[in-house]
Amino acid sequence: MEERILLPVVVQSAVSQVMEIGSRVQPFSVESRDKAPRIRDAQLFHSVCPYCAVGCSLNVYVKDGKVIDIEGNPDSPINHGKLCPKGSATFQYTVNPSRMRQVLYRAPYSDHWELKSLDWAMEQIVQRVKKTRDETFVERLPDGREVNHTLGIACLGGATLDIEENYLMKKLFGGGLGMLSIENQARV
Amino acid sequence: MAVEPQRAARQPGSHNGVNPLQAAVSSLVGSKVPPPPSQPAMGFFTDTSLCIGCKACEVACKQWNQLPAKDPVWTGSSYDNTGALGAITWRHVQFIEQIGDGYQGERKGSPLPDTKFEDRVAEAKSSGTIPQVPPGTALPFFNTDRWLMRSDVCKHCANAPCQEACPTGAIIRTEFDTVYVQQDICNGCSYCVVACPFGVIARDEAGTHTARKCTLCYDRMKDGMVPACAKACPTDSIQYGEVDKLKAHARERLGILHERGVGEARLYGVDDDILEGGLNSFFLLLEEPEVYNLPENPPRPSNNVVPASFWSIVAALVLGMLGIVFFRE
Amino acid sequence: MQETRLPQTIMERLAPQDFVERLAALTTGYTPDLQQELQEPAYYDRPVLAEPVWHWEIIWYFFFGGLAAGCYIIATIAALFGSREDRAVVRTGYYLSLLALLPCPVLLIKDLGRPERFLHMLRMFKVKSPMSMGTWSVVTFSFFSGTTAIIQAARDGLLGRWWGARLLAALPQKLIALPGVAVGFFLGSYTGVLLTATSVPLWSRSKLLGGIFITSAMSTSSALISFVLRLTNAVVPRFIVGNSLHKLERLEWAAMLIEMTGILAFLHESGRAARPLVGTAPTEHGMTFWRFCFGTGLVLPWLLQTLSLLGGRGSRRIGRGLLISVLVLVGGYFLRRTMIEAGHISSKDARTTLWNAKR
Amino acid sequence: MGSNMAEAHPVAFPNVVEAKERGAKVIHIDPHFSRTSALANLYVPIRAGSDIVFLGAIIRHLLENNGYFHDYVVHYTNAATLVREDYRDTEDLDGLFSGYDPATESYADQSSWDYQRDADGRPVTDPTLQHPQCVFQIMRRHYARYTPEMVEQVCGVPREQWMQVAQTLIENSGRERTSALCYAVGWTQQSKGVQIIRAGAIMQLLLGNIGRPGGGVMALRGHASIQGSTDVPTLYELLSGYMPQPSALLPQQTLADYIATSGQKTGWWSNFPAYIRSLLKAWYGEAADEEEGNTSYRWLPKNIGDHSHLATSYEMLDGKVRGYFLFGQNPAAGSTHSTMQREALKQLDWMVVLDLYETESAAFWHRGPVPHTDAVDPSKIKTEVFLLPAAASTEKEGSFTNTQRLIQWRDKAVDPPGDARSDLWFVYHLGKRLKELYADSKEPRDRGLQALTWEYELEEPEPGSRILDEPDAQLVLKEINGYYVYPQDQTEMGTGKAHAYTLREAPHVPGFAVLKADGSTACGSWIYSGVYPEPGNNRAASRNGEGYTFLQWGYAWPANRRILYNRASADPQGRPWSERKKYIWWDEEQKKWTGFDIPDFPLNKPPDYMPPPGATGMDAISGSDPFIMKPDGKGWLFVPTGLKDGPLPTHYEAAESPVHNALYHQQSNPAAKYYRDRPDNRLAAVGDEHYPIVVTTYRLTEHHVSGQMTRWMPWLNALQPALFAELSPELAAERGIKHGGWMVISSPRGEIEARAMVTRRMRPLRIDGHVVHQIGLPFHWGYQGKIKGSITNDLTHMVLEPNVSIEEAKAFTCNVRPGRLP
Repeated sequence: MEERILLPVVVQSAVSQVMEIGSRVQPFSVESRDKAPRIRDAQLFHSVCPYCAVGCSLNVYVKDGKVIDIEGNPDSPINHGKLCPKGSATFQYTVNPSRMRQVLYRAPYSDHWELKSLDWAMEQIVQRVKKTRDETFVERLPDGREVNHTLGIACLGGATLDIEENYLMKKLFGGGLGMLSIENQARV
Repeated sequence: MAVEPQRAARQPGSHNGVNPLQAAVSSLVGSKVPPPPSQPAMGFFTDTSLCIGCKACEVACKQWNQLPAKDPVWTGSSYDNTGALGAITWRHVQFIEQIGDGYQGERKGSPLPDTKFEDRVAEAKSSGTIPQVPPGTALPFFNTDRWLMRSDVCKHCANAPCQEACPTGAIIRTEFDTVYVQQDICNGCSYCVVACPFGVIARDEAGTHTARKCTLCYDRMKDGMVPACAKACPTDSIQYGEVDKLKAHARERLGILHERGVGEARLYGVDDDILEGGLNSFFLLLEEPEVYNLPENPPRPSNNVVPASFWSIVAALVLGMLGIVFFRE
Repeated sequence: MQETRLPQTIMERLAPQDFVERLAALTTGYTPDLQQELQEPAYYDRPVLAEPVWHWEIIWYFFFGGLAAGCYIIATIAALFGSREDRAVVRTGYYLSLLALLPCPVLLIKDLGRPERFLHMLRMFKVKSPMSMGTWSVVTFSFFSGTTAIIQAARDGLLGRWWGARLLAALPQKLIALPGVAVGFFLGSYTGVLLTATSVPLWSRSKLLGGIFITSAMSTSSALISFVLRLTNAVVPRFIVGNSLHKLERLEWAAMLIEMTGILAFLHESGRAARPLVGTAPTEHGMTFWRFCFGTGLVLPWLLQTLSLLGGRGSRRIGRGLLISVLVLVGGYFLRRTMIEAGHISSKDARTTLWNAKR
Repeated sequence: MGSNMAEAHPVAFPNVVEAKERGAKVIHIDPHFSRTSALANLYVPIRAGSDIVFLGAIIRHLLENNGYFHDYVVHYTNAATLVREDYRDTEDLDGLFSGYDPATESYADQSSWDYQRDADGRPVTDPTLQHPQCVFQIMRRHYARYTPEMVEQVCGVPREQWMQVAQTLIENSGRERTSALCYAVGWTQQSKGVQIIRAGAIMQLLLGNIGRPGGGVMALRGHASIQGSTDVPTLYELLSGYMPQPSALLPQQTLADYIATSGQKTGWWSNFPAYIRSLLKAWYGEAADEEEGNTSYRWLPKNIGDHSHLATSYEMLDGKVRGYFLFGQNPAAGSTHSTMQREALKQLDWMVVLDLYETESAAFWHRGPVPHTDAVDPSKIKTEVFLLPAAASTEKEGSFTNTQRLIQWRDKAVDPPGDARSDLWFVYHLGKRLKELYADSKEPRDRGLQALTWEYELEEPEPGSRILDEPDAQLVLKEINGYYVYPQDQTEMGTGKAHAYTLREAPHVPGFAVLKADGSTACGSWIYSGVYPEPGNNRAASRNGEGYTFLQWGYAWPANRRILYNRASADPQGRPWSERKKYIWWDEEQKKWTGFDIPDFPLNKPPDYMPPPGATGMDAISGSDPFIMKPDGKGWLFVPTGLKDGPLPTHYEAAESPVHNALYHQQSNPAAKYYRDRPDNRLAAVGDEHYPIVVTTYRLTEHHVSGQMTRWMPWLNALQPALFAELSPELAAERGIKHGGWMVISSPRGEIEARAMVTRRMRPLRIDGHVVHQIGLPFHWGYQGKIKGSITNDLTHMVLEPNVSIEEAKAFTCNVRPGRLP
């Protein structure tokens, strides 16, 4: 560069000296000095990723009853703390403004949702189930074969249901009510 | 002469940091505290030969740093809808399709054999020898198709132009020798934005109005935790650790790939030539840097200060002389 | 797939070559070649650099900053070396300098993302960072410009006749002005250095911007001063005595000459990187640059100036004088404007950025 | 093959990458070049739906060139077993097996597929493999026409490339080496899905890659607990632990009949009675003892046909189904032929939806597919909809079973928001209210519900939770694990009845080995028995990731085994096939099986054990028969019973195909369910020029199925914002479609619009001389959520695989044109 040719060495070193002024110290702010990860003293819960079937272990960090961070569990022989984009986004899946918090009800032919209480909804649903079951229950086929079932109610579960939930569904709907079409995503 | 003496005049004071003016000011502008004891330099090694383009790094980064999402826009640039790094995007996965023979024509310098797929099949037909499927990362015989993927990130340059440019001292080198923007200090002058040769740092116009970029999860590092992206990366394409060890590992990895016949593999930012000090966050590439939008050897902006000043001084002198000449009878 | 995302700029570069295009090719020594540039690897032509966030505030700041510095320098030179009759120049110069300086801090602060943190600028004194040095120079220059102007005012009796005013008038204006000039030169040139110390190819490839800006500062300032002098002279007869105007015009003429040479050298050194400034593609600023900056902003006034200078000492044609000054000022403004705006384009041109980084 | 592992299972794929780095060769065979292909050593583009030809040719290659693992095949598979003389192969019947009944479009009589048996009903074998009726020879004849030329012609794969795959597999199998085969819905979602998987399994058996480390056929399942919902099933044809749902179509009117028709006399399934009795006991408690369990058995509903989700949706369309429960499921966008699905929902009286968000299915009555999302008229839709907010996986405790049968427990981190509740809460309280409602009924039909044991309250509400009536998931798990109903000292019936334990106080059973057929044990799912062997020891929650097989991390059913049939990792004499591949072996000193895993074999049965004539149960399984779930203890190359579409995998074209079946007259799977009578289910004719293009669908890493769990999340939406179709530059040029522009994809069922991703990753194939184009479609979009897009399933049809009633979404035909939908 030009000045290299024009300036004697002394000047050059002087120049580079001057250039360094103000660049030698790192002006930390107090905030930077005291930085800390937000999960430093959070509560830890072990969970499993709700997406695909690989079964990655999740560490869920909670502070003041709120989930503040979800990441992979490094101890897991399955994912060693790693996650895919969906798993990494589990936080936004659970902590999301678009999530429903109340029961919505749509009456026949209505063009809008109505807010309802959970208890009201449960009572209504129970009534519907009994009515439909009693109307559609078949004990024997015309030819006398015993079937004890109803085809009037069907159930379709996602495959993000827990084992325990699946078990109770099959037990109640099948063993209790005689429903046959109790299905899940495995078929889809 | 117009500039130098003034700088000289400031030198002693500012040098040992007891410049009264500075002292007065720092009381005004939030004081500086002594840096924490320095630690081994930490950084990223992003090995693109292992990347599966899952973008976990992008999301893990946003999750940990609680960054807002960019507007969903479909770009058609292969699977890259993120586009570029920015104030709220600190990891960015690129997708480069080098598929089929047509691709050959589009640009020169391709490492791929230029025989057509059909030709290779025909050749095997005639010779009757079915080639082995190569082990490891090497390209298979019949299809040289490549879908290159790379997770881009702040390079945490050893000589960081953004940090050199920063007038407020908001951008510092942390005790881990990473480049960090102190959000409580930055006033959004945006000089760093034009200084960065990689287009990494940007001013968050929608949010903080300060300059933001990858912090290498400074807060996590303080507790010895791995940065979010490196932790999430399924295939360890993103590796985090002490820069020296990582660089040694990178060279080793390059050797292995070359042995396996991946001749086009190369390192970027490992040795010191880029910005006269190398990068603390460096890459293993499978193509020329330009293919990944990486400048081969970007000029270091602060190097321009001296020559530019020199010409300013020359101009000043000449004009000054002329002025004197003209004004004295 | 690359064809589909080909940037307009490159397309347009093949547009029929008009005069300006030829001028661009000539000055930069680079004729765009679509095929050749297409061969260069790039990533969907996505910018390598982030786009600058600087807009009109900075343009005007650069303009006024230059004037403030230039006027101060000229005034001081006139004070130190000029004859008694050049006092008008001194007086006008110092007043204008302060006047031009006033908007600068406002523009600078407005441009910040967090204006309330303006003072953080003074947290550091960093020679490597032109932004830091520049801020300090603005601060210190305001001090000099301020004091000198006040002293001037006191001497002109604008502050009345009380003891304070007399005291001020007694202060050694020339002595204070000496370091002031130094800072002045710095203020007038650092803006160019600041642009040079970036990664934007247009700004950084040649190292001459600082020189060009300080030169332009001088030309515009002498234009401004002579403009004001002429007007006042028209109002207050015999306001200027002797050939102050003539001195200014010669300085202006010389400055413009250097400026033109500088710009041509700049374009030549920048080569391909200068396309956004001089090219004719819709995104490029060539038309504006050549018309308003180089053409009517430099060449034309310089020719006129040459004429009037040949026409003998202190031309009496007020009209032409005023016109020249206006042209020069406008030219100086457009120099900074096109330079900043073309910088935006330059930052978006991935292929040129990558080319610029090859050594 | 049939899997886009890197994109659909990104965190399992690193194992592949690591293996590759260690020298393993990764081969990806798929219609579209995906992120999986990008990391593979060899990518082989193949025409969707032609898998069996590709695999069949490999099988033929192995058989004809002694490429198979001889010792393994002879001893561990049924290659040597003789099949009945009256068996007729597809070779004889041009694409059909014996026993086909055109009237019912099914193999009504499968008796001819059975083994030749001796006096005691034991299969007859010929270890020399020479007998013309032995499975080995039958296979040779069956696969004779699956030649490399056929691969080239049908799959569009150059034979040299196919040969590369075959050679690599052979070189990588035997005593010292193994190859693993991964598949996913790329195989299952075809009208012959089960047979494709069978072909893969046959290949692996011939190569000796089953039951050994580094081998296996790995089903990469798609959802967090889809394995669990199959083991502890919410499926119409299964009770828990893969016991069939009783059917009125079979002689199963009594428990005895049911056991006779469903159990096995020999092999592990001889324990069937213990498992079904324990299940009935778990469900109906005391009442399950009436007439040896038969009373409660009769309460179980009996199948009278196909009641699968898809078949049921037609029932729904016909108004036969009145009420519908949707637990986090989204048929309106996620199920095949979703246009019909939405119509079906309109015929319901009432529907209950539990989800985190208002999904397409919940909103079907007021919103429709893009671009005209408001074109739906609610005033014409009667369906009453209850939309209940559900808890997320972090807001409830419970267990998931992943794709490797690993049961993992989740803690509850926080309460669900507002009125959101766990599905467990919903089902439990629904049951509680129903039992109250039916409490006084005298109807016999209601006895089952009345008898149902239903006590799952928490002893005391969990600290810090505002939900006080949440059921105790651990208690449910205990019931699934099983417990002793009576004190141990008085298990004999009668005496102990007085003090039967309650679920909470009952002692856990340690595992399914102790389950009894006398009503003294209760167990909700025998294969899960052992997951919760004693109080305070929920092994699903164990979190110790140490060791070679990680036996202390979670719990893998059955009995925490990590590799099934692992007896096959040792040779017939019980020695490891090789030091390098040792896993389970016979310890002569201790006289027991030992190794790195839980042996999948009777611990003390020596390798040289030979069953005495007439032996039953496990005694009938010799010491060198690893496949103990099979009555003959062999790996089945040939399936004598249990499949609805043939004993050997046979290539049929997809229901919709651009070409005729080059191997047989029989065009497509003769036993598949076509619903030809359904006007809405129009199929494109073979080679229909209106629909000449093959479509295959797939997942992207960035979204999950119909998007109900991802399209509400800005972080993910930004990564893949819109539905796009991937097509080759050649096809794009042919149709004038511009990259990045819009295009319309049409099938006989409907039309959708998508952005055009013109890419060389899609490659036109030469099939039988002429060019066949394929396009790829992700299917994550719908009309709800933060980003919207056309529903890919509006294109797919309702042709169901005969064995498992899964649709064919991975290979059908369409047409494309530039532009958008009007």
